[in-house]
Amino acid sequence: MISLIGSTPLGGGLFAMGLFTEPVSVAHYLVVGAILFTAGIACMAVKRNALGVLMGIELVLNGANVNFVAFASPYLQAEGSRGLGLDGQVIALFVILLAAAEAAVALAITLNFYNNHATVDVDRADDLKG
Amino acid sequence: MMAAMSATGLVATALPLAAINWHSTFFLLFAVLACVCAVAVVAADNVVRMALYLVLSLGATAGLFFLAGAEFVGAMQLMIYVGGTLVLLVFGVMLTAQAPFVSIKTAPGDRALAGIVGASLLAVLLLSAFSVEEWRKPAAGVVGEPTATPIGMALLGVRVDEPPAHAPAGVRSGYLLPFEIVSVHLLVVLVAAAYLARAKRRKTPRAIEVAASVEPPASVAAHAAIGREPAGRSGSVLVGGPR
Amino acid sequence: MAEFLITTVGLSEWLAWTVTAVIAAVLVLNVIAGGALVFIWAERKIAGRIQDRLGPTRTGGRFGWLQSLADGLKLLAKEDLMPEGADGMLFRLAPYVSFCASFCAFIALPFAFDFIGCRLNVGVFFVVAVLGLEVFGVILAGYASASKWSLFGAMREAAQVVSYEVPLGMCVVVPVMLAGSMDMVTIAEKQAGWFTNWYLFHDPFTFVIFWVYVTCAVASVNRAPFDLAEAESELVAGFHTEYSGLRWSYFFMAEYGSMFLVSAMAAVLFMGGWNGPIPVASLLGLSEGTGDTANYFVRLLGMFNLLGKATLGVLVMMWVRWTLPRLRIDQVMTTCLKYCTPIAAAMFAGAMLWQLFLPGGLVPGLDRPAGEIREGWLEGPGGRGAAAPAASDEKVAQVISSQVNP
Amino acid sequence: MAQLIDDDPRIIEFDVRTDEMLVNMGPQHPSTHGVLRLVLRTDGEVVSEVEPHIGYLHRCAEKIGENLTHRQWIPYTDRMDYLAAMNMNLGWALAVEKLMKYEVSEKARHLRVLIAELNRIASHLVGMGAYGLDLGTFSPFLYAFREREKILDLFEEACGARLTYSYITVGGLTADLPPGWLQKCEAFLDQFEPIIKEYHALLTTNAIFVKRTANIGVMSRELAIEYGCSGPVLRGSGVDQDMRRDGEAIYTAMYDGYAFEVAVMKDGHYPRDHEYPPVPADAVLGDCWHRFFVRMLEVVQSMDLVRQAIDRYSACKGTIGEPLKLTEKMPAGDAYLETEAPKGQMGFYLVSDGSAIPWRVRARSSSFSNLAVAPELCRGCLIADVPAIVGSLDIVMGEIDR
Repeated sequence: MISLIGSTPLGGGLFAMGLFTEPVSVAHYLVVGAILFTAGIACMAVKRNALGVLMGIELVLNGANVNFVAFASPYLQAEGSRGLGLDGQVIALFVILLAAAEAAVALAITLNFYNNHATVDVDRADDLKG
Repeated sequence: MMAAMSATGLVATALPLAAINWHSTFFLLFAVLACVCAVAVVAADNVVRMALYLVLSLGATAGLFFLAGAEFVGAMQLMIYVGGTLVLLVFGVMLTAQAPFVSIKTAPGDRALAGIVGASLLAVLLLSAFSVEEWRKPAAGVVGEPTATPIGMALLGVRVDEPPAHAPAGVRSGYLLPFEIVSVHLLVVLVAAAYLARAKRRKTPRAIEVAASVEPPASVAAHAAIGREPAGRSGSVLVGGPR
Repeated sequence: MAEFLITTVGLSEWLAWTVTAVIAAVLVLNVIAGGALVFIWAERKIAGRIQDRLGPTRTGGRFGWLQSLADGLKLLAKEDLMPEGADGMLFRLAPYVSFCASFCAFIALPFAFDFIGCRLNVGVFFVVAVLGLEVFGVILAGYASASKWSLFGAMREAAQVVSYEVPLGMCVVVPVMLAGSMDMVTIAEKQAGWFTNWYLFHDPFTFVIFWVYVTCAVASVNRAPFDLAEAESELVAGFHTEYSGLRWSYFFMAEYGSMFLVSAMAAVLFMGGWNGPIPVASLLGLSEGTGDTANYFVRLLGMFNLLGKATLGVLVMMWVRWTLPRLRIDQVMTTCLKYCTPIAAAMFAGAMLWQLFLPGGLVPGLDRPAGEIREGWLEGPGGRGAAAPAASDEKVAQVISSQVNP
Repeated sequence: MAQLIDDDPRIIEFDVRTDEMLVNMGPQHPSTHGVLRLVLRTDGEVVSEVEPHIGYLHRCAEKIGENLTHRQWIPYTDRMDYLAAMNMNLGWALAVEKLMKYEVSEKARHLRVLIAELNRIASHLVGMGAYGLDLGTFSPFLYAFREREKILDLFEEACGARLTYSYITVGGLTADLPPGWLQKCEAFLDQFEPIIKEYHALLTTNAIFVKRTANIGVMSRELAIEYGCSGPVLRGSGVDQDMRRDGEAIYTAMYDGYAFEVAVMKDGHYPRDHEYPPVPADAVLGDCWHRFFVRMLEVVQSMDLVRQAIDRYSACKGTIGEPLKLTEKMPAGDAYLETEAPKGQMGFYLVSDGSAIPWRVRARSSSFSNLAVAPELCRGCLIADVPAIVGSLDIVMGEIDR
C-alpha cells in the first residue's frame, strides 16, 4: 500500500520530503495550525451565514490549539528542548472549554438574530447604520 | 497494468521502506484530513456540509493531539468540541431549513478576495513557522507513556511534572484558580442558555389571539396550506393535555 | 505479536507492525460484524421465544443459524435507493459515519489484560466521546434523506443523545474516581478477585449508579424503550426511513456494535471487566508471570468472561425491548433531566464521600484494593518529563508538600 | 373566556420563531390501521391540527347492496368491519328481519349471541394488540393474535371461513354447530381466562403504558355525544349506553335473560363482577387509557356472555331452523336498526319496494363517527400521541370507507 502511495506523484513527493520516514517536528504541527487558522479567518470573512462565521471561529481557535499542543508535546521536541511542558496542554484545555461557552453564547445571539430577521444572513444585520 | 506494477516495484525498491515512520505517516494522514476539511469548510455553501467538514477537521485534529501525546486534550476535543459542533449542526438544520438545502451564497468577489488575503496570511504564518531552527529539528524520539495525572493534579493546583529546561524559578503555578473560573464561567453560560431556551408562560391578551389562530380554519385544504407562505409567526402552541 | 513476527518470522519491523495492526483491525471489525450477525440472530430467536413463536428455524439447519447471513446477502442484493431530493453525498456518507464511530470506540476497549487495540490513558473518556459521534451519522442521514419523518428522527436523536451524555458522563466518572484512573485496563485490574470487589458492589451508591448507567446507556444507543429516533409506529422508520440495502444494514451494524460496546463498558466499569465473579485463575494457581501458556490461558479466560458479561448486557437490552412500550419524547427528556441527572449527581457525591470516609468498605474482612488508590495517583508522575527520570514517590510527595504548605 | 384560555397550562410560548410543517401520516404508515391518511400540521413535535382523509378503501358496498338480494349482500357486510364480520352479518340480518318482521328460532338466537360475542372478543384482541403496537411494544400484539387464532379456529370449524364468515344470515345461520364444538369453545374460554391477567400486566398496568395513555386524548362526555361516538369510545368517556341493553326491541330481545353489566365507569368505579386492575391515579375519564380499559372489560364481559349462551344453546331442543331463501321478497317499506358491534353502534338502513332486492341500502359506521373526533382529541398533542389517540379509537377502515 505504501509503495502504491509512493508510486503516485504526490506520494513520491512526500517521500522525497521525508514525510513518511523522518520523525515529525514542531514545525509540521505549526503548518497544520497555520492552515487551520487561515481557513478559519477566511471562513469568518467569507461566510454570510452566521453559523458559518461561528464555524470559522472554531477553526481559528482550533488552529491555535494545535500550536499549543505542539509546543507542549514532549514527543515533538527536538533534542535538548522541552517546550512548554504541561502549560501548553492546560491552556489548550481552557481554550476548548471557552470555545464551548463561546459557541453557546454565539448560538444564542444567532437565535435572537434569527427571531428578529427571519434569516441568519449576517449581511442583513445593518439596522444600526446611520 | 504491467507498467504500473513494474513502476510500483521500482518505487518500492527505490524507497527505503524499512524506514517507514508510522508516527509520521499517521501524522500525515490526520494533518491532510484536517487541512483539507478546513479548506472544505470555507468552500462549502451548505451549512450542514460545512458542519460535517468541520467535525471531520476537528476529529482529525484530535487525532493529531493523540499523536502528540496529549491524550486528555484529544479526548476532550472529541467530547466537547465535536459535541458542541453537533449542536451547531442541529441549529444549522433548524435555522436554514425553510426550503430543503438552502444555502446563503458567497459572492465570487468575496471569495477571491478572501483567497488572496488568506494566502498571504498563510505565507506569513508559514514563514514564521519555519523561521525558528529549534522547531524544525525532528523530534528526539519516543518518551514514556503519557498519563493524564499531571493535568489532573495541575488543575487541582499541584504540579507534579518536570519543569521546562529554561523555565525561570517561581513561575510554575497550578491551575486551580483558572479551573474554578472556567467552572463558574461554564455555569453562567449554562444558566444563560437555559434562560434563553426556556418556555415562557404567555402573559395576557395575546393568548386569546393565539388560541384562536390554533383553531382550524373553516376548510383546511392541505394543499392550500402547503402553498401558503411560511408565515414564520412567533410560535405559541398548545402542548399536550393539561399535564 | 509484532515481536513474534520480527524475531521468528523475520519480517522487517514496519511490516511486522503493519501485519499486526491489520490483524487487530480485522479482529475488531469481525467482533462488530460477526457480533452483529450473531446478535441479530439472537434477537430474532429471543423475540420469537418471548412472543411464543419460534423465530427463524430453517435457514442453515435446525435453529436458523444462517438467517442473519441470508439476510445480509439479501441486503447486498437489494437495490440501493436514494430519494430524489436527497443530498447525495451526505446520504451516502451517513451510514459510514455511524459505523466508523461505533467501530472506533472498540479501539480502546480491553477484552482482557493485554487484549486491547490501544491502551489509552484516557480510555473511558475516549470511548464515551467517540460513542457520541455516532449520532452524527444519524443526524446526517435524517437531514440528507429529504424526508420529514427522517428529520423528526434525527432531531429526536440529537436532543436525546446530547441530554443523555450528561448523566452518562456522571455515571462513568464514579468508577474512574474509585480506580483513580481513566485507563480501562487499570479500572478492571482494580476489581480483580472475588465479585465483591466489583465496583457494582463497592458501596450502595455505585450500585444505584450502575442502574442509572444502564438506563442512560440504553438511551444513548437508541434501544427500546428509548428508540425514539426510529420509532416505527410514529415516524415510519425514523432516520433510516429512506435507506435500503447495504447502507441500511450499516446503521444496524453500528447499533449492535454500540449495544455491545456499552455493555462491555458496563462490564469493565462496574462488573470487574475480564475478572470473573470467582477468581478461577488465581484459585488454580495461574497468574501473571507463571509462564506464557498460563498467561495466555488466563487472558483467554478473561476474554470469555468479558464477552459473556457484555453479551448478557445485550441480551437484557433485547429482553427490555420486547417487553416495554416506547416512551414519548418529553418523557424521555424528563427521565433524563429530572431523574437520571439528579440521581447520578447525588450518587456521585455519595460515592465520593464513601470513598473519603469508608475507603475500606463496611466489612473489614474483605480484601478490597480501594485503599491503595490514593498512592496510586502519584505513580509515574514523571509525566511528560522526556529526558528526566520519572520522579519518585518521595519527590512527588515533597513537591506536593512544598506547594500545598509553602 | 379570556381568563379561561389564560389559565390553560397548555399554552406555552417559545422564544424561538418557528414555522409550521405539514406532514402526511399515511396512507402507507405503520400505525394508521389500514389506509387512513392523516395530515398533521405540526410545530416541531407539537401537533396543532390533524385532518383525516378517508376513502382509500371505498368499494361502493352500499351501491352493490342495491343490486343484490338481501342475503346476497351478507358477504359484503363481512368486508366492512372485517375484524368483527359476525357482528356485521348480524346487524344486516337483524335489519332485514326487522323489515320482514321475521323472528328466528330460540336456538338460533342463542347461537347468534354466542358467535357475536366470541367475535367481539376477537375484535377487541386485535384492537388491544394493535394498540400495543402503536405504542411501540410488539409482544402483546402476538399474544393477542395467538388467542385470536384459537377463536378463528373455532369459527372455521363452525362455518368454514376464518375472516369473512357470512355465517349469520337473514333468517338464522347458514349451519348449525358441528358436534363437539361447544366443548372446544369452553376449553378455549377456560384457558383464555388467566391470559387476560398477562395482558393487564403487559399493557394495562405497565408504567410506561399508563404514562403514554393516561390523560392523553381526553374526551369529555359532551364531546363524545356531540360527535356521535359509540361503543367503547363512548363508554370510555363515561356515557352509560350499550345497544345490547338500550337498543331496539328486536335487538335487545336477543339478549333477553342474559346477565351482563355494561362496561362503563359509574359512580367512580367500573363493574366489579370480576377482579380488575385498579384505575391508575393519572388516568382521567375519557382518556386513551379508559377507552382501552373498557375494551379489556368487554372481553371479560363477552366471555361471560359466551358461557351463558353456551348453556342456553345446549338447553334448547330442536334445530336452528333454515335461513330465508335468497330470493325471499321483502315487504315494501323501510327499516333502520343499530346493533352494538365491537367498534360501536353499527346501523343498517334499507328501503324496499317489495322485491327481494333492496331499493336503497345505507350503513351507519361507528368507526366513521369515532374517527371524526380524532382532530379534536389530537389538537395540541405530540406526534407520538397521534398514534396513541387514533389507536385508542380502534377504527377499521373497511367500515369507514365501505
